[in-house]
Amino acid sequence: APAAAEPAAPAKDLVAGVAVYKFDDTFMTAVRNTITAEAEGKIKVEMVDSQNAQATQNDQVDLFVSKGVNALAINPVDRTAASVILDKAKAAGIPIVFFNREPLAEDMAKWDKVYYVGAIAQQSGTMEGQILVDYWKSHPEADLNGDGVMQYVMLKGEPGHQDAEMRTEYSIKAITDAGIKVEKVAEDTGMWDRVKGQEKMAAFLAANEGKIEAVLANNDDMALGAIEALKAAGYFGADKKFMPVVGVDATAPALAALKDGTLLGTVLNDAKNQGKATLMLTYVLAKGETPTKENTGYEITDGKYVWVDYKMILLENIADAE
Amino acid sequence: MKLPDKAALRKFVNDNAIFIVLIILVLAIAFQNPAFLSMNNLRNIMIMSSTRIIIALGVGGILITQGTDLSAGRMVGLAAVISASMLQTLDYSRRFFPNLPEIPLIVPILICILTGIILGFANGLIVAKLNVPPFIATLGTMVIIYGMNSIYFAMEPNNSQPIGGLRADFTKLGTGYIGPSGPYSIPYIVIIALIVAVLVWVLLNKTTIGKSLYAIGGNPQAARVSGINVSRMLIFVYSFAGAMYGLAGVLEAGRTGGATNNYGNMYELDAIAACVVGGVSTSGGIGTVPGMLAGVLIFGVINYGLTFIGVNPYWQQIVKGLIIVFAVAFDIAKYYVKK
Amino acid sequence: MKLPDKAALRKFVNDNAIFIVLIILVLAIAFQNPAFLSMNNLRNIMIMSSTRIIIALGVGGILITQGTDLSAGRMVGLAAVISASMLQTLDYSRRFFPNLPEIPLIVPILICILTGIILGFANGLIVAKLNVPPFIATLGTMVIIYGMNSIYFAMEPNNSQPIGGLRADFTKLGTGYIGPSGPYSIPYIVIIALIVAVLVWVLLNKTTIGKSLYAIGGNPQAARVSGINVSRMLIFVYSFAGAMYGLAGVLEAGRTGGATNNYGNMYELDAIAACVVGGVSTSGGIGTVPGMLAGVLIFGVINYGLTFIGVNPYWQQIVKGLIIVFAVAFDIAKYYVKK
Amino acid sequence: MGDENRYVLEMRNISKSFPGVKALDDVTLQVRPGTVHALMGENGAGKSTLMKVLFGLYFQDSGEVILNGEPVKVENPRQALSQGISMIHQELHPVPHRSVMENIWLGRYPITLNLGPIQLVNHKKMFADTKALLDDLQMDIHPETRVRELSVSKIQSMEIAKAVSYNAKIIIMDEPTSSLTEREVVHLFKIINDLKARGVAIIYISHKIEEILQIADEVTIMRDGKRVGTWASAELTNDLIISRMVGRELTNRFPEKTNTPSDVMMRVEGLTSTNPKSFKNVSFELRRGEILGIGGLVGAQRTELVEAIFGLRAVASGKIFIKDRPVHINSPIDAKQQGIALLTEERRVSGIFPVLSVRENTVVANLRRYRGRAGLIDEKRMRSDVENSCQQLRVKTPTIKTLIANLSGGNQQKVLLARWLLTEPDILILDEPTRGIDVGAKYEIYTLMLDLAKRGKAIIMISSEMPELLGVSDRILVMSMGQVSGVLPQQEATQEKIMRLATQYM
Ligand SMILES: Nc1ncnc2c1ncn2[C@@H]1O[C@H](COP(=O)(O)OP(=O)(O)OP(=O)(O)O)[C@@H](O)[C@H]1O
Ligand SMILES: Nc1ncnc2c1ncn2[C@@H]1O[C@H](COP(=O)(O)OP(=O)(O)OP(=O)(O)O)[C@@H](O)[C@H]1O
Ligand SMILES: OC[C@H]1O[C@@H](O)[C@H](O)[C@@H](O)[C@H]1O
Ligand SMILES: [Mg+2]
Ligand SMILES: [Mg+2]
Repeated sequence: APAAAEPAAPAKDLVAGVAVYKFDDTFMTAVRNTITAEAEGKIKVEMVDSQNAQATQNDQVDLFVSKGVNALAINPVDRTAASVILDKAKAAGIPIVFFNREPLAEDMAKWDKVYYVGAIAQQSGTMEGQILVDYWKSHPEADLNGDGVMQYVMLKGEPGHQDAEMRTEYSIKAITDAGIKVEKVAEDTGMWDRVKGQEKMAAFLAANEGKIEAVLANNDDMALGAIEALKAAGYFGADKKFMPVVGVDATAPALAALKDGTLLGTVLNDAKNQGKATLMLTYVLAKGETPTKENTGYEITDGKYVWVDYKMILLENIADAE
Repeated sequence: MKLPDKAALRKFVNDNAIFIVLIILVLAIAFQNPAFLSMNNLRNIMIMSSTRIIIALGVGGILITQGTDLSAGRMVGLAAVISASMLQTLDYSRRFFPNLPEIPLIVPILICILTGIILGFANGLIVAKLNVPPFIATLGTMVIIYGMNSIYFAMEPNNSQPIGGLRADFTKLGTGYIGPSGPYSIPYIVIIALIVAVLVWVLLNKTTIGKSLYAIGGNPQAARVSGINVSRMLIFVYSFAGAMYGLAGVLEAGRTGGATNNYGNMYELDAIAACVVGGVSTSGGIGTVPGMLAGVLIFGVINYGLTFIGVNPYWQQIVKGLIIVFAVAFDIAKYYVKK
Repeated sequence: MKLPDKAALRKFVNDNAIFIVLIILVLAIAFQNPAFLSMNNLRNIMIMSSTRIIIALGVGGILITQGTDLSAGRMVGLAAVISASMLQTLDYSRRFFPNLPEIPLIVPILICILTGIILGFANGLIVAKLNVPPFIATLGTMVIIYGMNSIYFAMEPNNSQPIGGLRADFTKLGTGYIGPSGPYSIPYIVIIALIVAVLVWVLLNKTTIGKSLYAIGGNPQAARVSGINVSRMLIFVYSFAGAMYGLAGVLEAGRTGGATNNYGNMYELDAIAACVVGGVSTSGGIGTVPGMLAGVLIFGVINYGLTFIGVNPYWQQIVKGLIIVFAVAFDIAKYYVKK
Repeated sequence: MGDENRYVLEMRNISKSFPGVKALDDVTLQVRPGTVHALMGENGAGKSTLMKVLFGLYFQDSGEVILNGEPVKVENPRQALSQGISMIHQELHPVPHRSVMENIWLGRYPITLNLGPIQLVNHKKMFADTKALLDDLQMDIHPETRVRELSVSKIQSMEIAKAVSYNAKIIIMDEPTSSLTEREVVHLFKIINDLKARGVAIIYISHKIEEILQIADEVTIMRDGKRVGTWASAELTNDLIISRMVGRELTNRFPEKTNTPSDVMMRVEGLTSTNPKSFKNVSFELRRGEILGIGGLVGAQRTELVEAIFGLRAVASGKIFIKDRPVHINSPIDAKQQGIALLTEERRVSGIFPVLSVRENTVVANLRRYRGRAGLIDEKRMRSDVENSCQQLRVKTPTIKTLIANLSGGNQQKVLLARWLLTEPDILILDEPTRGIDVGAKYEIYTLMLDLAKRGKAIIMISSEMPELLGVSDRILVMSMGQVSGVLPQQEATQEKIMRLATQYM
């Protein structure tokens, strides 16, 4: 450890306060791991867990302000709450980078020292839908009842969660935009949770024997849960009974499932680049400089935004996710 | 003449154990990082504790009657969403009620408090009239209230998007203060919390209701044979707590500048824990307002302090757990000397 | 000769209220969608209830002694992570222990159960020896265990990624069954749950330990005077519960084919609720194994059934809450007939 | 009797059944103002139930209640109190963590400011009123003491003061003297006479016949839920009452003493409590086959002494020898291993398991004995044991599966006694063993004690009932302010001597 501390020495006085909406979040964990790793030798990162409570996060921002950190990197619990946090930062003159959950345009406009790093939430949904579109077009047999309509079930994440709402809406939009009619057989919330995904799916299957033609999950954990339920109902077994299941995140277990052919596809929520971009902007701002493509390595749109694209992941390009 | 002194000291320690714990905690953290002892940090801890204090005071009264209230957090969330939905700036892009004119701040506040009272009243009825154990009664209403909140939150045009763009006067309520800006200014919410604390203190110690509540908690049968209207008292205490949650919810939305249906989730656990750490007996009949305040502050100091001295979040959990257990063990010890 | 019949009927209803509720519930759902009455659904409900049953049986014994255990869920999570981390296929890309050879299934299972026992033992010590109220004691260990689990889960090379690629023999444990595949096959976990239920039934009803536990819950002071070793009994019941959680955690990982440090979060609430719905008294001394099973199944039927008939998730919450409250109100009514 | 108004209270043809019992069967009770109306009967006869109906705690299946000539329907205690009925309950109901004055004025605190629902309590007045009340009744209890710090007897006194403070027209006293010592009883009677003078009617339940004959104007006797009859107490004698209660003759109150103390079983030397206010330097011997009575006033620390011997309370110094071996007893577990059993004084606090059945309550101190094959409980043996003890002590219960909470006070006490007898102790310590027990049952208990003594067991009996102390003890150890003030052989013992010793260190 002492050795690791050495390179940090030159900028040891620089401190960034980083708040992550919730540590128990597969994807955000990947992001924060990258942030910590990238910070090595650049800036001291103090990272806190906002435990999915906006109030807690505000308290943590107060704390960072009172400690006089050089820059803030905030992953809001509630994107609209960014405005108050921003006021706090502005009042204290501490530059701030929001990441993964996008504040409203009007809030972003409030100050010039506020930035956003993240993916375009809709994208993940659109790509999820796209995967099914491609599969549906190339596999006529997927239309089990041959009615030309895709009977699907939807496993939503936590109700009200931006990603949950966006992915639910835009995945279906992508399918209908491609001219495919859809019929929702069932929809329920699995709270991003693998166990719940599995139990909900078991009920869906029992209630709609043979009616289901596709499974959309707002994230991989739930998709994998659904796959377990499908296995229990005789899918993916010897008799090659198949069900297209799609998720989002491209987590390690998801990629494994992709390999053994149970998961049709997922969407890479690019943790590495979200994390790296967040850290770079924070670092540059902490040093009192203005972020540019040169000093951060990322394209800065409208002088405030760094967009990290989602990536469709199928068996072919699985390497991109590993 | 040593002995009396010793005895006196022991008595003092016993009677103030929990406050001593609080002080030791502060000193321990200051020892790690002296900067902790700043007006600013005190202020921050007070701010983060204020809504929790209000909630704890609500649930505290219930605990005293041998009850409990798991629905507290969800009521806070409902109030946060309702108030936020009615107090958005007119020019905000995604208003919850697009055509709602600017209404006086007090209206939504009263609506939220009233909602809290009605829901608390329901809790009280279920406990007092249907004799459902408080744990289950409020577990039931907890999920019901969350369901209602989610349905409200999902209404068009909002459909489940976080509610933002809150009016300045509203956010001021949560973030504003009197006195010159800076560490010595006094935030409104802190003032509100303290006023509530005083009121509850009076209620519990100076009114017939308060005494009846202690009696019910200390020995329900005794209360009954003494002609106390136990049902009415229970319904009152749950309704009163509801009012507290309603108020807390409004402030929570005000100070964060937004609201979602997930607000307040699990706050009841913190509140109950704070009360018990503050010496409220889980078996009823015992509990004081200063104790409850101390309990909330202990959690505040732990959460804020450990982060302040930069303890890794996971280790924070461990340290926090250890502190809770041993603080209470220390406080409780007094009851268990074999006479 | 009407009266005796009536009386007999009332007695029957009183003694079996909770089972009647269960049946009514099933019929109500079947009324919405007759297909609900299928062997397959019963089987699914049994499967999703089995780990919950094991947890409920653990916490149930504690409730009987006037205790509670908030750390249950986190212990389940810890066991899930530990077992998963040791039972990954050798060729899996991101193994938790890259160089760990294939070890016999039983080893991690025993390790998890043992871990549960040790942590439960700690709970018992804190409650029995430090006299910390169970609510706070187990709240403390709850956060401590979560912290430990998170630290373990964050170890290199895993750093907090979900643990997958579990061995076939392990997932079989959670998803396998005896008999020809199809609705009439009997899943292992269901068998395990039922075996545990029988064991706990024997423990509570046919052993001196069981009798002592009821006595402690019925009147701790009298139990002490009667020469029951209260501390030892408490330590035992918490340790035993720990073993249950450990087992449940293993099965949970096995049946879902993965694990994260968030597994088991809040399971204690469901388990305690199930017990209370099943007639376990929140003030101790009262509770039966069949009751606990009924309690868990009621929740199972509600959760599964409402999804089965496709009730909107938000409304599910509301319906669920109402059912819980009124089920218990109906069950409890017997104690409160105006004497 | 034509003129109804001669009665302040009439309960007409009251019947009440509980699962498995007809507690009240067509009972009629007529009470005149300004009189003491005693209600007598064996344990489980229905006395408390009848009073609970009157006080609105139970609701009768049939029959009517008539107050001052008006039929009334008392739905709950609140109505009873507002109708001018107050009650001292057999099972005391204090709020332990609150002060004496708050307990007394519970539900009717004096008020300074009345804002409708919110009313500010007038502490000054409450304190003054309490002080006045307690002074007036000559009870030395401080209004602000927390009740959990009071002795049972003080608590009972407090409950008496409370019942009086309602200025009720009818005061029900359900075994008010069960925890009082002689002196306090005398004092209570003074209070009762004052109340009578003020025209208050008192319904007085007790198993102490001397008291009844002394204080009562009329006596209604019940048996098995039925009214046997009502008589002017002048017409009654000890034996008459007993025979009408029990339904058979019961010539003498104490069985013949045929036990003979032999060698020393237990020796206590200089036992001193860690609590300076408690027992000091207590020494005594207890012999096989001996019944050692312990007398003294309440506060004499007798209970603390025996609780300490049983390992429930801390001891600062002193030794205990059993069969000449020094023993260290730190918990009831140790005590049981040494063959000691203790029937505690406070039935509800440290005795019964209210939510458990009579069976569980009987075997709980003795579970090991039923560990059968494979460590499992030997149900058969358990049942037969329980049924035997219940018969032996004539416990009145529908079945052994009935909750003990549903038994009458006296029957609960019998179950506790059965519990300890089952442990077959060498040394049996009984703290107020016959509290709330009817004459018939008392006789049986005495006989039982003597049998045990004859079988070489040693027995210690704390009692506040002089006749009992004198009637069954071989020697009487008297305590005063925590110290042994003397030991009297039965032959020499008299009430006067005991009283003198009891007050020796005051
Ligand atoms: N709540 C109850 N449930 C069932 N049975 C009851 C209940 N209360 C009293 N009983 C039964 O009614 C009968 C009368 O009880 P009660 O308490 O009136 O007797 P008692 O005359 O007061 O006896 P004691 O002198 O021992 O107090 C007893 O057999 C008792 O078991
Ligand atoms: N300061 C106290 N705090 C708590 N309990 C007390 C206190 N003093 C006495 N008691 C309890 O009150 C009961 C009677 O008190 P004490 O022992 O002084 O009287 P006693 O001599 O035992 O007379 P008796 O046994 O006839 O009541 C006992 O159970 C004792 O434990
Ligand atoms: O907020 C929690 C969610 O965040 C999403 O971005 C992620 O894709 C989900 O897997 C879940 O973690
Ligand atoms: Mg009685
Ligand atoms: Mg005593």
